[in-house]
Amino acid sequence: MLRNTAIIGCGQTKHTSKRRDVSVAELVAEATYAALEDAGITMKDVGCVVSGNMQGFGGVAQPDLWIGDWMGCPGKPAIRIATGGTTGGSVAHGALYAVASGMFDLAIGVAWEKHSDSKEAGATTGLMHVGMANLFHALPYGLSLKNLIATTAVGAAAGVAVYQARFYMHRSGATIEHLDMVAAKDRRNAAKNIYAHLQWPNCQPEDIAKTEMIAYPFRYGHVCPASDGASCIVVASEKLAKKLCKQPAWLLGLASYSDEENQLQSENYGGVGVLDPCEQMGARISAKKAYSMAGITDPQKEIDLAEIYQPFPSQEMFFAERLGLFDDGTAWRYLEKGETDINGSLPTDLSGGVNATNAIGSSALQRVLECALQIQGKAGEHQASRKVRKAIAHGWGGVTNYITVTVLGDTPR
Amino acid sequence: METKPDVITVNGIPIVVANFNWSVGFQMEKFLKALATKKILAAKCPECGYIYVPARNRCGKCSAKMEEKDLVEISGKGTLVSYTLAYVALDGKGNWTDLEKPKIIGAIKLNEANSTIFMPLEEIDYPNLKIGMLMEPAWNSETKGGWKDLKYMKPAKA
Amino acid sequence: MTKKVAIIGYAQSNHQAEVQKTREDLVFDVAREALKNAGILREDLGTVITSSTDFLDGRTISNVFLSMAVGAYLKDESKVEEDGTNALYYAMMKLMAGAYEIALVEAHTIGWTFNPHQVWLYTLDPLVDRQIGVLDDIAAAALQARAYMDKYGVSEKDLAQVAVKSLSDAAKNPCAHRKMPKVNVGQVLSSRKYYDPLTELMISPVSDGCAIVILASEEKAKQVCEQPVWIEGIGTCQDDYLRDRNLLSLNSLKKAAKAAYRMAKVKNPLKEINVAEVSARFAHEELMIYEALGLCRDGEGKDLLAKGVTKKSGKLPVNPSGGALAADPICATGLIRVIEAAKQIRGEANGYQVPKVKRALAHGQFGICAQKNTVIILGGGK
Amino acid sequence: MGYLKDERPQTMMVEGDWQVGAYRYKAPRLLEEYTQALKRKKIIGSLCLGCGKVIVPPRNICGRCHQRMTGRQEVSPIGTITSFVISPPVVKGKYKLFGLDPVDTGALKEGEVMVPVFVRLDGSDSNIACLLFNADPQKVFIGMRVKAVWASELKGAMSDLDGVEPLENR
Repeated sequence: MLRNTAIIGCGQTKHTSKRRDVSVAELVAEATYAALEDAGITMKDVGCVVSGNMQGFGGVAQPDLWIGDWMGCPGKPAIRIATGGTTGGSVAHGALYAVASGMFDLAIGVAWEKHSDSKEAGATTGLMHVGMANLFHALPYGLSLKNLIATTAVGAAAGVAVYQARFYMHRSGATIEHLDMVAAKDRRNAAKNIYAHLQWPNCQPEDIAKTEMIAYPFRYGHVCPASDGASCIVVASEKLAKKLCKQPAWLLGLASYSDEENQLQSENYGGVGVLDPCEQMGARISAKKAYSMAGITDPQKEIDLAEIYQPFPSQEMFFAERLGLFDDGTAWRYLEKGETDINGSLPTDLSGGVNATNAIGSSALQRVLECALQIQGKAGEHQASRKVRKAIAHGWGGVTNYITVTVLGDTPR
Repeated sequence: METKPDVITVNGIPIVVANFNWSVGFQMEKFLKALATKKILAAKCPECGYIYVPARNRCGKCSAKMEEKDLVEISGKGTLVSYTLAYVALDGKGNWTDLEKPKIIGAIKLNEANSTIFMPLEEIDYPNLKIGMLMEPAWNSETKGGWKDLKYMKPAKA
Repeated sequence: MTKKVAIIGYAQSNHQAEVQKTREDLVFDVAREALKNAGILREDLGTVITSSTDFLDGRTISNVFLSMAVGAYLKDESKVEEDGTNALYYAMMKLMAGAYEIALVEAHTIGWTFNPHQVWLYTLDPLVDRQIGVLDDIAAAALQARAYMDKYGVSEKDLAQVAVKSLSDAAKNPCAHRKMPKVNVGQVLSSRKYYDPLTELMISPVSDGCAIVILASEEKAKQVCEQPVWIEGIGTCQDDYLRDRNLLSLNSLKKAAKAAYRMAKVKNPLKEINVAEVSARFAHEELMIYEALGLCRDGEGKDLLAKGVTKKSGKLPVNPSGGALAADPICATGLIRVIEAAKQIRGEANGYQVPKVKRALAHGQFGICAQKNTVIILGGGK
Repeated sequence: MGYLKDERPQTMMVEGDWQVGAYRYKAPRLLEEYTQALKRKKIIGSLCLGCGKVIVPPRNICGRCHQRMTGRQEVSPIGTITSFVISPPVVKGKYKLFGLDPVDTGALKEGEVMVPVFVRLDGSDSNIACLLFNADPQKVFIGMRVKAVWASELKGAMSDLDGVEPLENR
């Protein structure tokens, strides 16, 4: 199986809604060179650059061709990976595989998004384009405008997630109060993470409950922001990791299984056969594969920390279940007991997660990066109170059908 | 298995356009603002000495950081390294349009910098162009602080 | 200690200007054919890597609706943008790491969807070069061609010769898009002028197409395939942005080739390689590629062509399939080269087979003036 | 208390566009089949002869079996709500689609509360998304039985299937 590989350096930028002080190239360089500094290496040492973002949001086609100069691409093998929301997770996998395959001893994975480069608010441009072709197709067939608005736009950014939340609540018995609790926890955690976007010190569920209802069960306070930001990880082979780093975050397992597209329409406006978008078969299988690589038999006992990709609070709960961290339908019970808090038994999204910071291309890479920081003990104020030995980083994207799962640990396999 | 050509063409809606406004960052902002005063700023890498136009904050050759102190003003004169005659142009929507009067495009390696810039060439006929010619910028009468302030490049007067 | 990887199956579409299929059907049909060619089932796949770009496909997350068509349902999946050879590179990493046994690599572009040359313009620095709109990929290539011709005394006729060689060879290739068995230099020179010195026939056509390659680890390949084609060497490299690059030589290709040759232990490519399939989007690029691949010294590409070394009956035939000048579904072009090279090794290139091919080279590129290059050395036998 | 603010200096911006509306695509005639059936108040889906799944509206390829969905199957106009959303009352100027305000265009009425639902029609293996009419939003539940509401004039268009309403209202 894979040769031992570890993350030895992490870098990220401050995330905020508009980073107008830098160009997208400079934003990327900020994270890249922070990671190199953290790892104690220079760009000359790097063997391979894996990068990615969602180009529709930035308006530049294949931006790595232009901004490659800012992340050390010239003269090196450079691969661009983009898979929608999972872009960051896929980039992390790319960098990890580059080293695990034995092709390179040092690789970096860089992911970014600069939403403010788009004139349309938030992520609408990019999200619209996912279905643009389908929309152009359906309009001549008399798609009713009312239906279109009702089905796509009621939740504005929420999209299918709002239906997904309803599915989950129905299945598990979770209520809107649980969503408030997750959102409050994430904003509270984010306040301790200097790089996070939506920071709200001591935020309580009651504060979130006061925010405006967008579409039941989602309130304004539940929804992730659209952030500008970049992140970067440095991946090294076993020999180099031991030489360069006191406590590397070792790769134990990784997988990215995809399901059928879940967002109602397939290519050419056909239906899709996924009846319950919170079932997430891809996440279940990815987790199973990653655990088996990592030699984990009982994730509920062995995993100490989770970084879950949760633009919406319901996702934190059901993805934790699908990843095998809780039994199906029980995540909210652990939430009530505070087990997912910083001092709980399974601290979840101590960075604030995607719910607090969402630079789409970079979001899933940040999950991996935060797990690495926790294992290295470098998370600072949001370091978990328990010792983190094994952590799981999750990403989802596409139209809720792509999953990336990465399991990291404090000792090599 | 081959499918029968049972497909239809779906056309987009031309008025649907995605608009962008890219932030430029401090080095580039200084560069663009200098263009408004008909000045060209380059950035010289403090490590390897490579000189970039437009000015920027990170060296692609040696990864060194560049700051305001590394900005140098250059004349804009340069050597023609290549040229081409455009018979067609893209209209922004992906269509080729034939140009009534073909346009000359040149690649100019700036004399006081290492970068090559790409500009329209005027005030010279195509057959008279020679690689190695000295070129100089012609500015728009009204400059607004953008790359478009440079109108074209023309042969430099000796 | 690295593991060996082999190509066990492949398929490509009939590349054409406007394919009468949906994107989904195009990919699905080629995927079925590739699985059949490899003699495996969809269920046997371990990982699926696709390659396409959002701007060319006109859809954000361009792979998302294709996962089912390509066979990635509940499979490990990822998308490497840009050229298909980069996706192959990533798939190979996954196999070499030992995570999976069989990988499917898919690449497609429907050029008809939107003029790709406009998309190349969108890859330029948006703060500067995209603003003035004088530059696109053809203009940049024309500038490169002119500088190259001026430096090394290459004439328009030499470029036309490259096009004649490619387009007439393509006539035998059933999958090629632009087939012109009787094309001559005059015809190339008098075709529609885009940017001097490049005319229409010196520029790759805008094609719709899809290519799929199935890879397997050493043990698996020996188990399921009678005639695996081994990937003996691979190298890839990116160059600087256009402004800060030496347009006169393809430096990133030189580095990529060096890495691939080192891995495959190739010392003298002209002697040790029997056939090469290269992605030359413009006629002059083919000459520059000869030089960057080390087949001749800088500036001697035209001599290699003139001496007939690279023609179908020459010592090292280049692009007997017609190459990218005959069909260019952008993201798929590199992968098509891999398929054509593999076909040569297996002796399947009916009508354009080069005799006794033991080792073949495939090249893929992406970016204005070939900014990113990948070189793959394929070998046959055990 | 509330969100922390991040103030930082700004630099100028340079503008540009991406002509996403200039793209064109190839699509199968499946939607035509679907809308022509709607004109006859019939809802059809595609049937996979491999796994037997019926998908509405019809799609071309079953990825599970990796084969074409060659069968066609009519499904019931009656189905079950699998998920739903309750919108807040519509406010003019709050949301725009392609720069058009839905209230101005007459698509929605000011103050209207919409209930978009996922419905699994009997005999199908997929959800369709549409609006629920003639129901008290507070009384909607998952598992509620609903039936199709047809447009007053059938034109062979997607809008022929206007939405759904509770079955017991009949």
